[in-house]
Amino acid sequence: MNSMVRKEERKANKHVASYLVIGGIVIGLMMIFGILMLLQQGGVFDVGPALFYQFLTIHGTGMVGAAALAAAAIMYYFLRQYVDLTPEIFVTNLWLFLVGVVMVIIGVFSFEYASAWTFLYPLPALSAGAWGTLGAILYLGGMLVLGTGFVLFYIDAGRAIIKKYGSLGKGLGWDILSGKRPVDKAPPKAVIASTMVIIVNTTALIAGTVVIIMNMIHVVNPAFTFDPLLAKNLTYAFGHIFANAIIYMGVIAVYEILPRYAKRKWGVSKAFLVAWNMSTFFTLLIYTHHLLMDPSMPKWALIMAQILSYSNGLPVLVITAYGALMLVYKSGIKWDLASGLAFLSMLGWTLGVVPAIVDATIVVNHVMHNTKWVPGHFHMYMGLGAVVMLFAFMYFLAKEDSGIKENWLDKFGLTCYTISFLGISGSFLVSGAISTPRRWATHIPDWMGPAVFGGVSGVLALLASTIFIFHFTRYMALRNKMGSESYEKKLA
Amino acid sequence: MVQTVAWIVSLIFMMVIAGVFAFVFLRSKERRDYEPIKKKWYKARNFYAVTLIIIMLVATIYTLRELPYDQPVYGEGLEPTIVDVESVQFGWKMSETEFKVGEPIEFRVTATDVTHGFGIYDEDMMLLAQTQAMPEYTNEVYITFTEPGTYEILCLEYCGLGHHLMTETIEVTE
Amino acid sequence: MRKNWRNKVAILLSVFAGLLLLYIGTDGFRAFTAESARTYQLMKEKPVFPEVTLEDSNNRIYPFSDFEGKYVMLTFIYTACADVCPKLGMNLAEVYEQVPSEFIGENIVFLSISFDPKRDDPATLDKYRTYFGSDGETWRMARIPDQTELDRLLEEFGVIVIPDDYGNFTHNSAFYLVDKNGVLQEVMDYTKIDKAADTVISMVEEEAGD
Amino acid sequence: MGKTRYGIVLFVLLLLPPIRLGMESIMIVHMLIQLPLLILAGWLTGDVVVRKFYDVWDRWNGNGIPGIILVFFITLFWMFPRTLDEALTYNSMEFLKFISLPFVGLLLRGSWEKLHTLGKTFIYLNYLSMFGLFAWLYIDSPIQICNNYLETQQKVLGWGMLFITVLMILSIIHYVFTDHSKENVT
Repeated sequence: MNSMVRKEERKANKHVASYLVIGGIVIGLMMIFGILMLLQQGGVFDVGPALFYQFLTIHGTGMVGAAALAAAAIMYYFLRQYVDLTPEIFVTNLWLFLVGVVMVIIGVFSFEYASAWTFLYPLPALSAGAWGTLGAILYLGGMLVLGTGFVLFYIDAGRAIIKKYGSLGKGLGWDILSGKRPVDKAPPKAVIASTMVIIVNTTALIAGTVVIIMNMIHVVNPAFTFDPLLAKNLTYAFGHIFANAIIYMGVIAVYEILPRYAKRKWGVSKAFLVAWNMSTFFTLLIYTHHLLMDPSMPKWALIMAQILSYSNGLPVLVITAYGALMLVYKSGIKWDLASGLAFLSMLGWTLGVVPAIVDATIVVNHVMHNTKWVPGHFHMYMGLGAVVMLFAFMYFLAKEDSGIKENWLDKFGLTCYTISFLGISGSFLVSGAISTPRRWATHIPDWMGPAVFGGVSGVLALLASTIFIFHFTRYMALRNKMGSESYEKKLA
Repeated sequence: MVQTVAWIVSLIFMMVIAGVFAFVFLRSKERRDYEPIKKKWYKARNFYAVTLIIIMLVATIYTLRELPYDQPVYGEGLEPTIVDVESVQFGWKMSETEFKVGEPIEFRVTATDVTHGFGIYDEDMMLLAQTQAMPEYTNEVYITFTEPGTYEILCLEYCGLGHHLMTETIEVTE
Repeated sequence: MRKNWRNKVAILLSVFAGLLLLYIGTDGFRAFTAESARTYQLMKEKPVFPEVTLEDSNNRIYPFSDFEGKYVMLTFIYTACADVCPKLGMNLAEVYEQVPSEFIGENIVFLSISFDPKRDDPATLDKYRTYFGSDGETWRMARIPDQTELDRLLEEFGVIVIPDDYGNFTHNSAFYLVDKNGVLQEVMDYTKIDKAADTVISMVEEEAGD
Repeated sequence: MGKTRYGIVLFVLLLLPPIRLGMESIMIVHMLIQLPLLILAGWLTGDVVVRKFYDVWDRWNGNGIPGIILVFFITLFWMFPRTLDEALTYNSMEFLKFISLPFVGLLLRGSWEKLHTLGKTFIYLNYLSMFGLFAWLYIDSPIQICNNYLETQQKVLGWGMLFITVLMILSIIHYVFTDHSKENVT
């Protein structure tokens, strides 16, 4: 019986590791495009606008997709310890992801499709002759295939949680908040976070499906037109939620890693439950802060967008980050790559909240929306937060599963990554503060300095990421070499 | 200027956060019992949460007093100049491009093909105001120039391969 | 695994059958509305304009074959129409403006045909034409007094006209371009003015160049 | 057997010219009442067919997926503005309608119960987004997309579909947030 369980676990770990390797490699590749874009903007070389905007499209799409994929692996790894997930669905999602990515890549590079990852209606159909129907269909179709995989994954997780805990409400601890059950009966943190992600991402993916198919119809037959403002709402509801959910899946790794290293218990409290319910609610609603420069929207919706965006900072600032700090404070924690990266990711996330809240302020948004301030804030909480969580989990898994040793190179990687990503996000924020417009293939000389600085920092970040991914592939190779028997022995 | 204030405020808060993380990191090697720490810092958290909420409330109320969406109240007998702006891939069609200092202007911005962004830049290339230029909708920007000079209109929403070429100049004279 | 091979085959078959259904049902994913299907069908069939007698705003009565040797740019309207027809007329006027004047009347004639012969007598049409700057000569407005002739034309050109209880009609709208021999050449989206003008001009130019 | 009889009666009723033409004269009734009733007729009679050919059925549609895929495509087909339009213009399309939709009901009968929760949910969410999309298409379309129906009828249908979408959203919210822990005790 025990060996059966272990065998299954090994298989699950293999799938999780495949997710992480693919996610990690795609993230690395996308960094290259990011660097190329910054250097182009900095005037170091000139690839021309067509290629630049193709890079822009693939960079955004690829980063969000790959990070979401790897984060889904984290969610799967920890959630399956509590509920019954279907491995076949997990594998199907990976295959659909790969098919989708291939379609997107062909669409972008072979058919020169470049609508940015936001594919704001009616841009896919009206490219001023830059790309054709086929490119748009391949890209949008690829997104649809990718989305289908994720939908299946979340439905399966939702089904499993409902089966074990009764309902998604209970997965979020509603019966505990209402006082029907004591707080020590609360679901584990991985379940709470997963429930939140299931709710918000299923919503996001449905909105995404509608807007993607609608764009496809418009591309095939431009006589069908749609309301562009509604399309914009759906697009951002999809994009904002889906991108944000990455961090909510990734943080599960932090919840699991830090307590083990600090040898302290990070329990579920009522405040914790309140925080996650708030996050669920706010994440669903605050996408409207992307529409603050659309006065055609109802004014109350825009004012609510500012207020809710502020409030959305509270759960992380007061509960999650604070909890992590308490856990580490005077704990005699053992620092290695996994715990170090987990700690760093909390810093990155919290730091990123600040410029995000600043940008969600209507009067500030009026002069900073669609400047590089926006990529500044999300490179901070994505690059220095979400992606770091993924790397932390890679080191954690490698250590758990194979006992592979870390060396000075990995430590160098950590330092290098921290500094370089502060450089990248910092340079974006500076660019935003001097009004550099976002998504411009060329810059005037005044704007070039920060771009070059960001590009060079990007090279360092790529170097560090390569070290991390290299470490993880070493682990993969090692565990493939070990037959299951020798592995059994080692564990015994 | 709003950008400078936003940048400095962000920088201060980010430095405080980084400082707290660094402090905790430096104290992490020591090993103490968790219970007293929990007790002490949970109490501190209440204070911290309340402070944070108050800061946010004040900031919200302060920043929501005047919104760029509202038409300003014009002085007696002062009629705003209405400028129709139409954006197309890849250029701006404006009914007027020459203005006077102190003249209240309302830009009515729309688009005929895809979504663009209408951003007004001053001579130092600082962004003064913006709105989205969307097909089927008209968005308004209210502005009164206080300095003479050459101002620029830049596209602020990605609209295709000529996005970075969508610029136009407007002249403001005394 | 062996046991359910049939099931797997069935999945493939049903996906195939489903896609085939959609493919055939939309003319290869081209036509999702009956209107686009109709246009697609018309372009394939290229029907000939049937022999009908027109009565125009200047009280002239003549057969359609009078236009032989010229291109005819057609639309179908009724003057009491409050929604589409004015738009149709305005857009046609813009196309008219774009066509170089040396072709107008020489190589191409514009014609708005009313499918409401009861109400749209020459006097009504004469008033209606002034709204769009039609001169009544190079851009004529006419009715077809004979209902059977009218029905045949509508049938041939796939124009669907449904009267409602309030004296209005529900109908489909487009620009039609008929060549020198009365053969339908193009059915164009009436909302895409520039595209329609380009098509018309290039056709007429090609003709004039010969 | 009772069900089968109801199914046949329903089908015959729907075929009766006054009922048929009456229903088809209003767009929303045509799509959101006549078509579902045809499916219902097939579903009611489906029991007998499924039982009679149990072996074949089980072999080819063991997990319900092939059946539900067909259901999906055929219903999608009938949501297009064009098919609805052509059912009125061409007798062949009308005939196809009265054959294919009861067939959908029959397939549904023999497939739905066999699907796992995952499959059911996936299909459900698919229809949710489809109804939402078509609602948007019918409401927002500035042009008349059906030649046989007025633009206002089109809009009414769109709002009807939006209503269904909202109901579907509410019911799934209801499902996931109410307690199901007792059902699992087996």
